[in-house]
Amino acid sequence: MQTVFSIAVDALAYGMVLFVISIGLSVTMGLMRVVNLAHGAFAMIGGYIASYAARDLGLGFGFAVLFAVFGTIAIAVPIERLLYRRIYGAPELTQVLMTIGITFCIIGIANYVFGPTLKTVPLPAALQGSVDLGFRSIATHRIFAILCGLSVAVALWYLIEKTAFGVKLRAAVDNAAMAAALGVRTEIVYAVSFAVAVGLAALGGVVGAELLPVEPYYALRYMVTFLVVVSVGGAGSIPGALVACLLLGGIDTAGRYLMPEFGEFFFYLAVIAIVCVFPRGLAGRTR
Amino acid sequence: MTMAAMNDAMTSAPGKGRKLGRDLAGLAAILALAVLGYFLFPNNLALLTRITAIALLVLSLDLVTGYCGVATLGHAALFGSGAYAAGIAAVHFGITDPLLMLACGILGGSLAGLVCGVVILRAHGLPQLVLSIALIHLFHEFANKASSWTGGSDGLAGIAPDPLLGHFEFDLWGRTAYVFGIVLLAVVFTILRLIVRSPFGMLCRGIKEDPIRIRAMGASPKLALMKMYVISGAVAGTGGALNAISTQVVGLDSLSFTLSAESLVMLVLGGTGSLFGALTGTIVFMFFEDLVSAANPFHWLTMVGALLIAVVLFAPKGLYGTVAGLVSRWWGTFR
Amino acid sequence: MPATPLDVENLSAGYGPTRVLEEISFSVPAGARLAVLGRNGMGKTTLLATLAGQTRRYGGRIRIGDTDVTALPSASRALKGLGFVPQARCVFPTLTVEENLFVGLKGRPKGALKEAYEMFPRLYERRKNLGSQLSGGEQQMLSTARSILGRPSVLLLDEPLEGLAPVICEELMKAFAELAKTGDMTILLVEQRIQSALDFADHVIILERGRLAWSGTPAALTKDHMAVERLLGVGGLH
Amino acid sequence: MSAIFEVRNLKRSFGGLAVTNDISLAMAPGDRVALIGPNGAGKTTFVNLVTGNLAPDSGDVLIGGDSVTRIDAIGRVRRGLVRSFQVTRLFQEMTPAEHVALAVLQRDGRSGRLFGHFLAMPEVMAEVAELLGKLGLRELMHRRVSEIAYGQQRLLEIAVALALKPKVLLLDEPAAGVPQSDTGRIEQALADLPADLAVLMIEHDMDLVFRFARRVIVLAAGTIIFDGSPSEVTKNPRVREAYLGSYANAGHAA
Amino acid sequence: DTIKIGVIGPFSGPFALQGKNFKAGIDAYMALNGSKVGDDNIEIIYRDVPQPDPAQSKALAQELVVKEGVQYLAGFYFTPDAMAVTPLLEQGNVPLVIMNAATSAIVTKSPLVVRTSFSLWQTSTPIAKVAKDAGVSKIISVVSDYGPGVDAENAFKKGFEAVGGQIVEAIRMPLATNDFSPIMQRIKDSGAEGVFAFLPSGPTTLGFVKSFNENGLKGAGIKFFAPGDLTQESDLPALGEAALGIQTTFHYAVSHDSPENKAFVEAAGKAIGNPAELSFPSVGAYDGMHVIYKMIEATGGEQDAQKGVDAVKGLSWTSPRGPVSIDPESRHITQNIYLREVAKAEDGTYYNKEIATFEKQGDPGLAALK
Ligand SMILES: Nc1ncnc2c1ncn2[C@@H]1O[C@H](COP(=O)(O)OP(=O)(O)OP(=O)(O)O)[C@@H](O)[C@H]1O
Ligand SMILES: Nc1ncnc2c1ncn2[C@@H]1O[C@H](COP(=O)(O)OP(=O)(O)OP(=O)(O)O)[C@@H](O)[C@H]1O
Ligand SMILES: [Mg+2]
Ligand SMILES: [Mg+2]
Repeated sequence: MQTVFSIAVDALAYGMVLFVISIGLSVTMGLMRVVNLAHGAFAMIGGYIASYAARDLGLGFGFAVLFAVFGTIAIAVPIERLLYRRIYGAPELTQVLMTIGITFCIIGIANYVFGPTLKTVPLPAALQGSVDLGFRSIATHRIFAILCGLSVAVALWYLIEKTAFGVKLRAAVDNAAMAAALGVRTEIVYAVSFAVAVGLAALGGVVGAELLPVEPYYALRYMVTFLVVVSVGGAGSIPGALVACLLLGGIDTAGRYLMPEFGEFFFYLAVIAIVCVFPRGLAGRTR
Repeated sequence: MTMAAMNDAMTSAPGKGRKLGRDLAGLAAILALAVLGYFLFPNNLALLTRITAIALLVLSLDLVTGYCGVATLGHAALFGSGAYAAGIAAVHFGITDPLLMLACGILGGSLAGLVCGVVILRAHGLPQLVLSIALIHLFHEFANKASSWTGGSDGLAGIAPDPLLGHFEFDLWGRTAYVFGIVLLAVVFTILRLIVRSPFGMLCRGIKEDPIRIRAMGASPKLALMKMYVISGAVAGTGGALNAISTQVVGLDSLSFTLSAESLVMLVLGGTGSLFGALTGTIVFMFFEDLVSAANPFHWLTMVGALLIAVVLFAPKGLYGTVAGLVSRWWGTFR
Repeated sequence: MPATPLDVENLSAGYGPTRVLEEISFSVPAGARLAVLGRNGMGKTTLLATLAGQTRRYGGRIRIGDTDVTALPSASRALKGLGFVPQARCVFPTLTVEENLFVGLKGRPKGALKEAYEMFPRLYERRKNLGSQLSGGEQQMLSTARSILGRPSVLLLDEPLEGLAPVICEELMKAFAELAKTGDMTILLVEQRIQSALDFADHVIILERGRLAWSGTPAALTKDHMAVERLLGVGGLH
Repeated sequence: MSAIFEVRNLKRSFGGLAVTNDISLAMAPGDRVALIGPNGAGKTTFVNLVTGNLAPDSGDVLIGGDSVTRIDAIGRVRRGLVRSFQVTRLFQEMTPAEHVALAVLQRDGRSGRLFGHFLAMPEVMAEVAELLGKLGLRELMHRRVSEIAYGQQRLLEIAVALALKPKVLLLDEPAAGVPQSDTGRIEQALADLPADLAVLMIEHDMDLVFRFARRVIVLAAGTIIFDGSPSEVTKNPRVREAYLGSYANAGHAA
Repeated sequence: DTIKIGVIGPFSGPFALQGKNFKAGIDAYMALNGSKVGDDNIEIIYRDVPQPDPAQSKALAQELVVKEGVQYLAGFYFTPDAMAVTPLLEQGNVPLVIMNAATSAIVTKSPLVVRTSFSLWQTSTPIAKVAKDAGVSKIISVVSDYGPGVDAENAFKKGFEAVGGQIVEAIRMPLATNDFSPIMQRIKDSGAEGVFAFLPSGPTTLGFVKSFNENGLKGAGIKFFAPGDLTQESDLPALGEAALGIQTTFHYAVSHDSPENKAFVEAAGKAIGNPAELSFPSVGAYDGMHVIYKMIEATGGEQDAQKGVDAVKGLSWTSPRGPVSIDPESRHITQNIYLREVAKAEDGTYYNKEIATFEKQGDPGLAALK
């Protein structure tokens, strides 16, 4: 019984970290309909900036996080204007090509600027160490990640489902020309959503850095993981992504505990099973 | 009335004769490029052979992605299965005749195509992409686990094909492998040209655009796609077998996500939905990669990234697609 | 916003490399009702889409009231008072009816949604449904209501009656006439049912292969049998 | 004559809203039926249920006396139940000729052939040319569908359905978006249909309805409120109020 | 004349760091020993194989031999890439000097292969004795599920059982594991007193070591043993505090105290740019160059693979890692294996501190093959 609890705690923590990192991708992919394979690259940029701010500039963790989020947005906005704007509404494969190209470039630049070694973001004392849950201990930073995940989920859900901005965004995605004909400034809507998505990526990159350490290849190494959780959840759905992350986190954790040597089999078979039962993802938006 | 109607329908059809001409021109172009490659890079036939093998993979991917609209990031499963089938036949069953190995590869690829088809066709769009990713990881993991058969992560070494037709050795200089590869490519290309223009090819294009419409016409998109997947598997298997025969090793990379993603990149680079696009994409990408990675083995990835971005910006329909579009417009204004 | 005049001068436009419209000029006074007629594929939809800023323009100018909107993007034209109901309806499929209408509000308070529901009670019943779940006619109602909610000064209607039940058509045409009469809107109407269009409009233009082929009043058109026969392909009007 | 097509007690609701509420009807070969009704009455839903694109909550569908309730949409098409779509569903990148040829080949069971090209199949091309000619699309037969006007696409939609040589044809607003000048073509095409074909047409263009139909069914809120001859329908007060409006007063030019 | 040496390694992609180390080792050797042997200039041609890809590796090797006319092939970080090239050697008349790939069997695939790095058997066997000496008799083995991981597991198992220890459980986990908490739970539940772990050097080691601490295993007094890949110097700044006290056995530590190593570290540090990026592949490359230079001397610059290889059989010299020699029979390097512990230096950086030496270790893996 204790083991079950223990696995559940691990699964929750892992799932939430996945959620924080990949939810931004759910926004770009599900709402903006851009298959943004460079999502991980932005998360990585966030991680690098935070690491630089904390290690080399000696800023506190909180400032480092802010620095990372806004720094990444500052880097991403020109990229959006120059490159992403050209692929809104383009066929998915074209988007894949462009965003892979962007990823390669970012990897190359990161390798050049920061070198190929691992970078960490030093945690503040409050987040170091572990918390005793009675039956086991759990790292404090994981609890932090869980809280981050929950607040991001709620805030984002509210933004998308309940605000005028959210409605305009969804309208622009459904039919940009028509939304424009109704007076929606689609470029601005897109730019803002992109910035939000990238900011979330950066936040995820920093919060998840303990689990997915920052190095140049980060951008490609976890691409598949992000893509899988977002699509299984149903791109564009916040609750879907949350459930998918927890579910897949749980399966992954349980699989690795019960039969580590077949961990991959277990995980991917489960993914196939889920997709076969929910061919549009757990909470796919109907198109 | 119908006869007359038919006649002028035929004449007003967009150049049926020209299409045939283009087929022949395409075949001629392949052979000409092959000869050119042989004389330009006589010392680098291994690379050319590898390009040929990958071209077969990309062609096969084009069949399902370009012509049927199936999104997949796991197509190397078909290629790798072909390669392992040929390799295992040689290492474990002593089937070392290259043509028999090729047959094993085709069989292996088709079977893998069938398996992948059954799974992948259960969803659409992103979830479909995820299925393909899951599949390629399963294939990869399976080959890793079955190391007594596949050599696991160390690769399946010790493949020693007999001389082709009893005469031509697969040697260090790789001439036999090259010619073998080119002949395979030309044959496959010709067959695929026929297929994509056949009624079946037309059906598949219809499915790509609107499967519901196809169902309303009484055809089953799923069956048709499955058939295409098996054909695609045979083509990819040919590529895999060629790879196994020419390099005499098969590694887990041939069943990897990376190879799958790369082949998709090559396809889109050249232009989907056209066999020439698939070939162009492969040749350009592999040559470019070889060139920049030799020039700067440390930072070439950035150059490749820049190439991909440039292609999307300046040739949004892929290299071949865009050039073909320009040429046909130019052609149009001159007539 | 009160109705404004619309002036079009030498407008040429098309899709990508294909030119569809050639040198079209006309003007509609404030509060007037213009019917655009023409056979299939003659460029009616293209004309409206061009006015809304959604095609490639090759030349000419467009003015709404005093403003030259030629160079403005689609969204700015909408904010300057242009309303557009496209032929393809273009309901946002993943938005609910209410959200669809909300997009059309152009910043007006949410309470204004009531106007749409009064016009089409059916929409009120279906307000929580997704756009994609609506019936064809309901989508048409939604599309029209959505544009009118933004209180455009110039309204472009591309076959707004398509797929609507006869009772609703009647009411809708009445409503449009009302809007124009009270000086609220200048209306451009593309319609296949020639009689309905003529009953509604005070001026008619006919397109033929992308060019302006005929212009005049409905009464004049009824008399011009040649034009009717040649440009509209119907035997005659009564 | 026995019914070629029959529906028994068909029901379907969407989250509490009964869109199809216990509908039963039968059609004999050669029937020309118009299905009319207010917007949102459930006409398109009815077609979707009948063709198998949507699963009914309960009820039966029979073609030629055999129940097809358990057969999927494809199987029903193969048994001769063909529909057109209210919003055109065409292959934007393909030409009208290809559309019709594909339908013809599919009907003959040759759409899986791996060699040959339809342009080189005289019997197919003859049929294609004839059908497209009838609907006035001959000149456009090798243009891409994305480049032809909406009204012409509507005609092509009908051409594709006809190419399948159905036994029962369901047309969902075939004339919507087709200008008056061309509705004649549709009528002509319908008039040329084999006499034993049963046709059910949904349409809001009453002139067309009254010229075409020998029987009119009126659907409102998911139930049949009228089933009878065209001359009676204009007299029915419920139909007039719910649907026809002043059209009934104007009288129709039948 | 110019003698060309073709070096194949991962110079970009996820393992770019290791390729960089190859280049640093080679550059350092040439900086210290000149870029000429006799009258011949030495030219290095690099080719990139970012991830294990035998077919690509073979195509590149073929190109190097046939087109570039290289007389020596060297490098190779991954086993399959090296294996793929072995059939070419005799036909091409080129020796292959392996600077990293660590599966024992490679040297048996062709008589023209010489290895100057290590094998996993070689580095994983001694730690078994260390564990036993530390009073641990029940150990759980946790390795990444691929060739080298399996080698490490087998080597350790054999060594540990030979000294009377017991492997309570052997776990193989997928290479792409991000979250190690469940594995840690397994370790906890197994009741072992110590853990033997092998993961390829790189990002995952960080997660593993951190999980080990955060899940309270370190606190519970479970001892941690591993071959040195886990604590390679370039990862230590990231591992930091978490790695303190981990004991590993390996053939080389950047901190090795000898004049040869001082000179090497200085030269290689300069070559790589950032000395913190220096890691073990650099020394394999450095010694590989030494072997190649010797071969060139022996053949007088002529292309004669067999003669070159014969000349270095039994060759012994003092490498930056200590005294080494090439075993004449296996052509694998015989070397000292050091027991090291991660320690904190006065300047706050972390390093592998050598605390014991196992002298003149051969490759036990070759014996196990038979
Ligand atoms: N996206 C497009 N690309 C290229 N050509 C197009 C496109 N859309 C329409 N056309 C062409 O432009 C011409 C005018 O089309 P348009 O849709 O404006 O006609 P229309 O008068 O509205 O016809 P309808 O009565 O059928 O709605 C047609 O010949 C059509 O082939
Ligand atoms: N998937 C669905 N979920 C919820 N409601 C639906 C769904 N599909 C259809 N409806 C509703 O069912 C009703 C009937 O729709 P249907 O399309 O059958 O109408 P119709 O009679 O064809 O109308 P029209 O003449 O306007 O095309 C509509 O009110 C529609 O909103
Ligand atoms: Mg139109
Ligand atoms: Mg309908």
